Amino acid sequence: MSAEATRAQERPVTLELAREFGLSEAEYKNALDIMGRLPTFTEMGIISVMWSEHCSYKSSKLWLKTLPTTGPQVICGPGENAGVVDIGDGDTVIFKMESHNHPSYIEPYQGAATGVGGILRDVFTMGARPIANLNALRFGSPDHPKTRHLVSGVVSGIGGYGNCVGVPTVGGETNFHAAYNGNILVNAMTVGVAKADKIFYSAAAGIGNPVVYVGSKTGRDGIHGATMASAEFTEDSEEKRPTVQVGDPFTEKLLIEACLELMETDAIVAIQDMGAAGLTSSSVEMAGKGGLGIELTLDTLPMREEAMTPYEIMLSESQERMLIILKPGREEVAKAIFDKWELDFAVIGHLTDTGNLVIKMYGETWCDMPIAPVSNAAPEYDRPWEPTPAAAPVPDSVFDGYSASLGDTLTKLFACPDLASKRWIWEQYDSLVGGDTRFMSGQADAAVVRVPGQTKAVAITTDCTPRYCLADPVQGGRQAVAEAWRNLSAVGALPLAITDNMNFGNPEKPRIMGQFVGAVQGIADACKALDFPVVSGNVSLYNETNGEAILPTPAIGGVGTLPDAMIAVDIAFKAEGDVILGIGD
Amino acid sequence: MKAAIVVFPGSNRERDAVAALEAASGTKPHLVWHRDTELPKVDLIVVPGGFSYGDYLRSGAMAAHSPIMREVKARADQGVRVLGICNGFQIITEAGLLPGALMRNGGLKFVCRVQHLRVENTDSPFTAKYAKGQIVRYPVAHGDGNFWTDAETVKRLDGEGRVAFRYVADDARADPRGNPNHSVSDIAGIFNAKRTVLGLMPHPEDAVEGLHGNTDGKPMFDGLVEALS
Amino acid sequence: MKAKVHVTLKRGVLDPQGKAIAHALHTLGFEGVEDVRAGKVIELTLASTDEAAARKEVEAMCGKLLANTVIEDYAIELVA
Amino acid sequence: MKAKVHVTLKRGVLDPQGKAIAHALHTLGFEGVEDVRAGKVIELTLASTDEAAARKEVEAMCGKLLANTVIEDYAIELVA
Ligand SMILES: Nc1ncnc2c1ncn2[C@@H]1O[C@H](COP(=O)(O)OP(=O)(O)O)[C@@H](O)[C@H]1O
Repeated sequence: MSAEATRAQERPVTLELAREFGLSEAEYKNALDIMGRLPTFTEMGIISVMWSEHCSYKSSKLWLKTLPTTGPQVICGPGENAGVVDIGDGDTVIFKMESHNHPSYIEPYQGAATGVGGILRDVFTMGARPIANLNALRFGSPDHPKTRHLVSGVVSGIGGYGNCVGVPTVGGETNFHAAYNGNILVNAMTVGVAKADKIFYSAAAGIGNPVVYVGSKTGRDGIHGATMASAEFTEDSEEKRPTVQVGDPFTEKLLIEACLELMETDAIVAIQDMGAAGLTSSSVEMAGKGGLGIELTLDTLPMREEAMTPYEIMLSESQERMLIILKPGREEVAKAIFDKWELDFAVIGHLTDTGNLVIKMYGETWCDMPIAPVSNAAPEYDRPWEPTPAAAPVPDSVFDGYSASLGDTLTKLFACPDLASKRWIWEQYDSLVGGDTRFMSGQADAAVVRVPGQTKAVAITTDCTPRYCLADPVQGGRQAVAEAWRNLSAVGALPLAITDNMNFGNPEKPRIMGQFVGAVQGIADACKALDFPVVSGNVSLYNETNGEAILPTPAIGGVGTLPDAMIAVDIAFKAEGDVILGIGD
Repeated sequence: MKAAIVVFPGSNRERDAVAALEAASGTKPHLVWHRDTELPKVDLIVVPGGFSYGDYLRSGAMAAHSPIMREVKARADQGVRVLGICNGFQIITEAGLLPGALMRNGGLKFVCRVQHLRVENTDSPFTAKYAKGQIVRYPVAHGDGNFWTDAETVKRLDGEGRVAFRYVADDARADPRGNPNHSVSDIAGIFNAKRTVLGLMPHPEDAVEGLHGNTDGKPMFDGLVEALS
Repeated sequence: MKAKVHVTLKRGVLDPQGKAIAHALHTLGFEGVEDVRAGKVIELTLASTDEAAARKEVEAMCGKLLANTVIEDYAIELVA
Repeated sequence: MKAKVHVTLKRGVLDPQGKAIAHALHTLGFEGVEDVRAGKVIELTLASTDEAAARKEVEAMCGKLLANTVIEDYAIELVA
């Protein structure tokens, strides 16, 4: 590969190209203004990814700002890879939930598996050892021809990845509804623990410090995946298939151990995983947060495929990779650790004082772009929205034909897919590895996992009832948070904080945007009332196929703590003659 | 009792084994990295559960051929006790320490649940603290636990008292529904001829304290400590 | 009639299994191994005796079940 | 030089994967499927250019790692 061969693969930068990359005409003009010239092909690709819905949160940012995110227990709220909450004695719990909806619909096993891989990296990148995974799943109607295949692929993908990396999958939720026929939801949550004085952040610092690439090699996986995740589905989007990545949980396991081993030394300045939009978002975010520039020379970057162009490398979404800023002179220490774990390691650049992202390869410069202006100019929309009209009261006639017999009604309820036992799902997940699981799926209202090496424990739950959110997004948002709070309290935990995963349809439709706004408002209300702040989250919009949106689904992941894992209470009745009490309204 | 736990890339239940051994013996076991060629002088070697080398190709196959396993075999030949749990069972079987092979679960799915087992032979330091025929509960968590060997070998294993554990149903009867992986003759764990090596799919190390809701695995570690101290 | 369906990962798709096998072979001293790709073969015994019909049927099976065309390619070989 | 190693379960060893595929194919309406066996293919790219040497090397790889002869048979196919 050479500079000429690279150029031969590039296309002229035009409005048409920008549109293909998912930008609007106004955004394209803005890019020209900021650059003061025609961007290069590589720059255009990078800008379009930075401004995609997935990376820029352009439709949701305005509203997410209204969520309560602080409290005495919060060490780090939204904005980092995951939220950090104090659990006393110098210990913290670090957690986040993230969606992998579109990839899981296209290739259920790999989509779900790489979703688990991505959220694990978000958590261990901050210095935490992951101690639990959960997953919130929504599928179409059970009798839809695709549902069986999707359920079976997603569940085995989640198990396949989580079981192999050795993090117990301890809970979750699963709903079925025809509104998800063409857009399933796969939301994965990871919880980890770290010492408060050993937390790692992503802001780069130290001009001249080496930028290091570790993990798997880079291939042409998922190029423009981040923009795919921000686009509505049509029948032919199955054509976009090669953007699906294959996960390698074995490499991820090695990466966890290697990163945690490196974190024991004092070699790291900053660290971030390469998630959506890979090297682009990690390098831009790290340098941007540090107010610095970054210069990368891609020739020595570990590559899996031949003849890759700078554009492809910067946009690749190959899995199981991390970007690290090291202290000067610590390259050897770090390399020895990654050699031990048999992972690729390469110094690919250094920090600069220019404030620019500079990309060199084959002896030429392919990108020289000011980071702050492009990041700051990421569009932020105040999209028009309509409040959701009050739902009509349910007429009595709905109950016509229902049997008055309690027995019949119970049988009917048990048989309903949302209420039926989910044992066949969670038996496929290793919920016990680590030996710290007190309660897993099916045992209690929330999972309870002991903090390794200690008596204290964390309680974890995921909750959302989408049909409530459809009827009344504000109440639905409040209810999801309140249910998470109740589930944590019910096992005896003190609820601490939540992560959220906002799954909605096309935000350009005022009705859908109204659902989003309502749900955010409801979540904010409940979080304020309960002192239960939001410390991390994720937004997944455009969950629509042929104009049909999913039910508004703001999934809530709640975390609490118990001083002793053994005081936790499960749901089983213990002895004959025990008194049963009902409390509440 | 001095114990070593062999850690491969992808092992993930070594911490569980450390905790169980330390609780029983009061001493921390040595963790031996797979690239080490020397094993410390120990009374017990544990090959723990996990997904060594991602379980790619065949579970346990790649780990079985690593240099450290030559050393494990040599020690086993000298009579050092070897305990292979789950992936460890797969590894020591692939390495030829035990007969047969572990195939994909008959149901083709990973299975994690608390499993009832019958202790078939108590004439070993691993099982001495159980009663013959005792029903115990250990968790299982595996995708490739379907032990297979030909009918003749099964007969021989039975005749020589080398079947350590069998899967049974929750009501303690032999019942196909009690077998989580369709293993031949409901076999969950077997010994070598001298009963110094035990391989089993279920996880006694995840049933040793109150937190686990079940301490049926504890007698195995207590028995080893008693016999090997 | 018998049919063999060979299912392989598409070019450019990461093959974690192949990667791990290559690595293990190197460790065992087989230095001459440059690359490894892992795939599947599914052998079908068919009632059909007509080659053209059988091929069509197997094509349909591949599209519906045997291969995941998002990440895999397949090839059909008929053996009379 | 390339080599393909075909690994199949020995006759007499139950093949749960094959059975499951057969069942799934029947459910999809492919009634004409009488039997299914699932196997693996491992494609090796070798530095060696000598056929006899390559075959010997691949034989050794199979014996040591690629197949478990307790339950599996293998066949080697060399492609120049
Ligand atoms: N996808 C899943 N992964 C793991 N556990 C699950 C999943 N779906 C449901 N569960 C578990 O099944 C049990 C019942 O789920 P659910 O009906 O949502 O319970 P509840 O409403 O009481 O929280 C819970 O323990 C939950 O953790």
